[in-house]
Amino acid sequence: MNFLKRFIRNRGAVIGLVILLAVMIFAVIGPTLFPQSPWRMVGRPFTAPFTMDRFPLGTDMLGRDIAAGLVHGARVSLLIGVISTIVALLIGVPLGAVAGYAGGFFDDVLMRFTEFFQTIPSFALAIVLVAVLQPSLASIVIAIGVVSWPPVARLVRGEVLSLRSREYVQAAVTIGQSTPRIIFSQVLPNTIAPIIVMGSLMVASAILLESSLSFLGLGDPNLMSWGYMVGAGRTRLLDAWWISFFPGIAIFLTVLALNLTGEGLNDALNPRLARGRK
Amino acid sequence: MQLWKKAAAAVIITGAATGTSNVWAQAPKTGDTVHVVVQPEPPSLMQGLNQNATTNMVAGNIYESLLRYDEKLNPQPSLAKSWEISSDAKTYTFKLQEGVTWHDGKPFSADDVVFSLDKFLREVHPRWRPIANNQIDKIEKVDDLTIRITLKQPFGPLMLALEPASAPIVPRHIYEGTDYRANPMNNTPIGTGPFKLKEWRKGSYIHLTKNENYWLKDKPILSEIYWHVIPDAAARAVAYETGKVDVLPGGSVDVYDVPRLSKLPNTCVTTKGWEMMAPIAWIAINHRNGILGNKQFRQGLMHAIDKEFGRDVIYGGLGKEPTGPIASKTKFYSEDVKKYDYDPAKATELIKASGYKGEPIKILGLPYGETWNRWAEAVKQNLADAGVNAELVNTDVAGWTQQTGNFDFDLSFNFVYQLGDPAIGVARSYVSSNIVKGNPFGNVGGYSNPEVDKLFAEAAVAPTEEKRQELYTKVQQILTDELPVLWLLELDFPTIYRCNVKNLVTTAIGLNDGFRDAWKE
Amino acid sequence: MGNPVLSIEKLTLALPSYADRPQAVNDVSLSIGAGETLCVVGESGSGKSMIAHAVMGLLPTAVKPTGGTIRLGGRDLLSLDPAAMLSVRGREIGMIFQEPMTSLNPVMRIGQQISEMFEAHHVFDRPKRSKRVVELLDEVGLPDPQRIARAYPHELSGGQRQRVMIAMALALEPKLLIADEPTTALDVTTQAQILKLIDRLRRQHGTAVLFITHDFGVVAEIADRIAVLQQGTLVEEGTGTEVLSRPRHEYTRRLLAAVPSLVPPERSKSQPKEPILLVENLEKVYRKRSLFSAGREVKAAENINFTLARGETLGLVGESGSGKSTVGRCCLRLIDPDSGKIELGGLRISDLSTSALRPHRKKIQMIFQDPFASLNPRQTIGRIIADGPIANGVSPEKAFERARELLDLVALSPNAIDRYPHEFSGGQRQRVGIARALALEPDVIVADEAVSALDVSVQAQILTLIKELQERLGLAILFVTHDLRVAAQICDRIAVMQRGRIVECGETAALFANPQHEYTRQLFAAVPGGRRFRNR
Amino acid sequence: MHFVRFAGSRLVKGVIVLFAIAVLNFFLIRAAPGDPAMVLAGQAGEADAVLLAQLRERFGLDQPLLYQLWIYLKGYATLDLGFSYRQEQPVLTLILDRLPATLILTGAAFIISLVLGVLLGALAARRAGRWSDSLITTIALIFYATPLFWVALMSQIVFALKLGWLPNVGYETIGAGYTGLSRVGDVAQHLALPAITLGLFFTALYARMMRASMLEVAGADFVKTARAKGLPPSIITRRHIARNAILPVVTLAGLQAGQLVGGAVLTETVFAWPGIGRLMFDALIQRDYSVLLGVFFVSSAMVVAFNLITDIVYRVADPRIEVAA
Repeated sequence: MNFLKRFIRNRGAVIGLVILLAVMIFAVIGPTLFPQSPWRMVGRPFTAPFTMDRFPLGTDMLGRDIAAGLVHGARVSLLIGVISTIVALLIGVPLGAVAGYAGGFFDDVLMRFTEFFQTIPSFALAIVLVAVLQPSLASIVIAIGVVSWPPVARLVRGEVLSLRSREYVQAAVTIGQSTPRIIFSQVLPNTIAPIIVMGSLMVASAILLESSLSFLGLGDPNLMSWGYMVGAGRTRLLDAWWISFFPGIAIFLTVLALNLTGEGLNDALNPRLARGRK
Repeated sequence: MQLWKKAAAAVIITGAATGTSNVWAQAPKTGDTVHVVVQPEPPSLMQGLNQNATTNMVAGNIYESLLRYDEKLNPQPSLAKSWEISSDAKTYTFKLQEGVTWHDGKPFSADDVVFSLDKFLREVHPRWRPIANNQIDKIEKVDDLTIRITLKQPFGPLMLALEPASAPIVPRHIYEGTDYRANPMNNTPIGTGPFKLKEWRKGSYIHLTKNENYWLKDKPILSEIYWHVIPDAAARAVAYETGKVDVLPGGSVDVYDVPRLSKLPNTCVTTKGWEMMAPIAWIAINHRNGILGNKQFRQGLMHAIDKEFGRDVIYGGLGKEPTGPIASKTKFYSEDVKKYDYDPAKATELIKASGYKGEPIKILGLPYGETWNRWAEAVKQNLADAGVNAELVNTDVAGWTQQTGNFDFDLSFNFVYQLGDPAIGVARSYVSSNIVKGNPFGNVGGYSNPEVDKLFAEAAVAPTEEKRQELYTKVQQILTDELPVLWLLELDFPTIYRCNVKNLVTTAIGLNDGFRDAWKE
Repeated sequence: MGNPVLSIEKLTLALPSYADRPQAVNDVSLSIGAGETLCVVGESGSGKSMIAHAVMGLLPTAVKPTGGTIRLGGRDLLSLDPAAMLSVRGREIGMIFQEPMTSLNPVMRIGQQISEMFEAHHVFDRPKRSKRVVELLDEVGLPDPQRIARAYPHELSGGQRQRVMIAMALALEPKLLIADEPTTALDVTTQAQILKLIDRLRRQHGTAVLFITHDFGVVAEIADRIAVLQQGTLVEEGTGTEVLSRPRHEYTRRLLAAVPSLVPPERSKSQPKEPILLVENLEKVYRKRSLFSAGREVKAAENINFTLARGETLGLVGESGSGKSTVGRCCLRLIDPDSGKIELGGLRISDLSTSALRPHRKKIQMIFQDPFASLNPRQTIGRIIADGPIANGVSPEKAFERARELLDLVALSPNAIDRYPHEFSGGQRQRVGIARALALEPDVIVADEAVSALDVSVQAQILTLIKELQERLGLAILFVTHDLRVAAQICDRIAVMQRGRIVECGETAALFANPQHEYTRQLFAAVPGGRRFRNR
Repeated sequence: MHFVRFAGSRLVKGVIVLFAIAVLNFFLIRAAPGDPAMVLAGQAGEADAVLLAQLRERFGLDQPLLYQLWIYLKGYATLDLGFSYRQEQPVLTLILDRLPATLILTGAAFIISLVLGVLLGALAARRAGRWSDSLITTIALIFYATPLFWVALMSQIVFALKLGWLPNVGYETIGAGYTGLSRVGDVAQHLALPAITLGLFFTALYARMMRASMLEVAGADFVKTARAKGLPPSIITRRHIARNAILPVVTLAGLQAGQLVGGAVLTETVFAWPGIGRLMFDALIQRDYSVLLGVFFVSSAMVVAFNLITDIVYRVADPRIEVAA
């Protein structure tokens, strides 16, 4: 209730959410709108946008429909963004939770491990990982996940560390709850807000990272992602700007929307503001 | 017959033909600087040890071989001033230029040539080694300015094998008795060529300056060449447009950019200079993998691929549709072969009839830039339209080399140089003796036909051109029927340059030895 | 009384629309003369701080003055423009705040921060300023003022910081000093010193003091006149003696009645019962581990011995850092002691492994200090109470059934079972906390400052509840508190702790009547309003 | 004394982390398919078994993997980063050749973004809620959400190609032979586009962070104290709010600065900037293991170094740390 009200009061967040929902709707119904494979060469190459009804956004250098690419790409880009974020969360959350809750030696070891991953330049590591595993959906998702988890682990550790000494957690200890149970029922639910906020921002950066990898030629060649479209069209910027312009805008809007939504969530979920006392 | 006389005459003719207006209208102006793009950055400039395309392009101006070639592939004098071939076609005698010195001032002599051909290259050069070991009986010094090569049997292509990339002459006084690959002088190459290495800022540029003591007194005319390393293709095009560089060698910009760039003022485009290489793009087929060993299936694939689309849309209309294994520019080409037009219906039918059950076929693209990516995508779509369950595999150069060289692919894009003579550049991709793991330019698909092996072997050493033509025609007919690979395009690599750079492309290997005669208006 | 320094007339401060009431302060009139101390007293949310901030022109943007005047030496501060207000702040009015730990800029030296006062109002040149800073620091009784001037805030204790704040507030000898709960965050002995300091400076400089507090003890120490606020409305105003001895308003009377007396009530001498909790030679040292340095050591518990019998309440009393909480938590094994023995109902729980201990945890439970932090905001209170029994093998239906009974027991509606903590007031939450502790039917309860975060009227209710429950259920309670008044009222015996040691332990009445240890005497002497409230 | 001990402990930690990274990198990179000898031979358009064997022996690839690891670690212990047989030069030389360019680029980008970001963020925070705040936050958000390579391409087209104001690629005008000041000017011109491109994202990041941090600090008790002193708002903002608000930005900036060194691959590629990011990418493509490992090591070392510097800066900026540490 309160949360929704606070969220709606943030105009940017609402705009972000609307864009995001639109992208998601496209991603879901896309294949129904454009049942053909976006890779099919359906028209004359280099049809400019807004000139042919059949290809509202024009065609690319092989005569593929850009509108179809965009809609199918929404699905791929979101998928990569979300799955790699989930991968990062799956690594970062348990690691951070254990480090924060166990403290002492475990904390030391796990945090050294995290530091270690933060010390390797992350973009370089992602490039090498994709190259090592050969570019494919799985390797891209893994690479993005592997380079994005350390901040999650740190965030969760910090939250857990502060929650661990919170009185209700101590109360759970005194009533004899087991440690895993305490972590799952007392600690983690209270870290969800910052994790959700961070997650939404991570989806955004994952989409950017995927597009950067695609740009360097390290994308999955069988997936029509926005990053692929920008990368493929970049050599034709001067004579066929639309090929990479539209997917570029799509990336931009989605990342923007995710950021706005994330910020809105942050404002709405932030317990300090939420308490509203004083 | 003294061949060199004929060759000398050819020089005059070609000189007159190509230089009609320029050469005589204005006197060449000396002392200019030319900026050229080089991509990728060569790993080394020691041409004897490294034959990367860009090593050859830069080092071709530092090192020289015995011969140069005009665009008809006729041999021209270089370090060899003249030559004589015995009537049994087994003894070749080369007279060397006088007054040639190495860049470090040491005199050049027949000892250097013998050392290079007999020791150095035989040990390190993968293209010279089989020739030296299989065809040559001995290489000897006759006097300080004469050497003699004696063959085991007649070997017509020898004259083409003496090009700079295959047989560069290296200084004996630097390499004899050393571990060639560990020689510290590899970083400061010493050649006899018209230009010397001044500075190499890795990742940035290579700076060559005029060799003041070059054996041709009025050459070179240019005083400096800068080779710019610009890794991004689009940025290379912009660098040309903004005047940062004067010459874009073939392949250095995406073919898409060629039409736009060629329309710029003061811009000339030529596709000459690739007669020696005459690359053919094709898709290698791994005959070991199930249905791919089926001829009918392969013929179906060939009908499925829209080769015209490939040339006109993907390759910017440059080049020519090949009819078979030998490029139309190369000797012994024959048009009398089976042809495959783009016919999806027929393709579907053939593929169905071959017993194909929808097993996934993996296509390994060539990681050489956007053009090749698009091509792989288009072919994948062509195949999909003919009912083939095709899937693209993306990899980098290293991955591609490894997967192709180790036969770990279904279909793999590639382009291969013809190197002037089918015996050198064509046979290697089809004969069963060259099914060797590790070499992506060998017979990677594992195609094996004893008759083809025999025909190639005979054609290489056949005594007369007529006999060779006959054998090669036969081989082309067999191969176009059996389709060991799917030929896509005879590639043209347009060189884009400012029109005020004159005499840039004068030989069959273009820029690789082109700057000796070039000058700037 | 001549012309008042400050006179507030019919001041009304409006709250934003989403607040729980329309006005923070409604139609309040007050005045303070030179050299006079006016205490504004009220419980949390009464609007007392708002008045102070309104005078200073530091109201939150959401709160708007909608009526009345605030006159300082004849000028209406509410109608001054922002620039003119700048020269009033600091120069004519000085202010000290509640939290000495956060009220100073952590990255600036003390001297600089005080010097800013002169800088802001263009007083003195540079060398004169630093000289004056040292004098000021000396005046507020800080040792080695030269060094303090160069120090950063974190290098000072809370009391020292509050002295710095006072030095700063009085640097330009303002006519009016506003003190907003300046001693609430301090230990009782420090509080006494600070109150004395403020009083001395007031007398020396003839400053008018507007003193905001919730603590009637403090009021009794310092007030010339008292204003009592309830829900933003002034309910009573008068001289200190008048209001404290003869309160007219019902609310004031209720507040005063809720202040616990320092005189322990008569207790029926019951025969000694068997001890349920036994602590022997308990030791706990906190070490900061570090790879390269030896690290600091803090002895939080040193040779602690005591027993607690069934039905008995033992008070663990001391100032912050005395180790009382550490001892309390060691008994629950929330902290593992370094050595020593803890026996709970004959079971040596100090030696059990964490997993072996878990089934026995239900015998000893805890009531926590902070009613906001001690309940998981994402669980219903039913769930919070039932979690314990469920963790100990009771079926969920039974556990929830029991939770209803417990809510009834702590005087909350059983229907509240499905609501979340944020829907309750502080006092109600503390009742939930008590219900949670009782759900496991423990033998011993450790109450760690269980009432110190509560307003005085609520505090009284909770204390009564705890006492009732103890009698009904025969609980043994280890009552950890810094508040001697509370201890006097609820504890059978008291152990006084100082720097990790128990310095004195005895029957409450005996201890209060005749404290043995020097430290205990100091503590008693420092209790604010001690004299006035002793007899009630 | 405290300080020396602190720096010492961090240094030892750093060395341990670097050692671990070196080992991990080794196995990670060796896991990549592709064989440097084949790549080298393959690019030549010709390879036979003899050449491959020769190259492998040269590269030391015929030795057992663990022995190679041992040689590699032994070298690193003495700061010998190995030898690139592909480029015929010691790895350290190659890296040191490229490092200055990268440091100039990332240093410029870092300074631009930090200064600009902090200023803009502070400005936005001071005007929170007004149109200038909205403008700054919107622009920051736009740069935050735009892919870096996109900005790089666009800026090349607009500023180099269409307007012709700045050179599009390279580090300096090749062959111009500038010296002294004119050379500095020339490099600066070339630096402008890549540095701004690389800096934009971080400018946005710092601006957003500074703004949030300022707003948070503005609510702190000591700011109320400062206001109670009658200090003018400008001094309060500068001396009390900004000085405290910048601390988290400094921490983040320190982390980013280290990452920048290895993270400028895209910018260096698009702008043909001869830095180590590109050296790394080229080495990866060519499976030039020793160079790849060297670049990874050096850029990780940069991160460690920058973290250390950040800690030191932080200790200077925030006197509280000394006691806590």
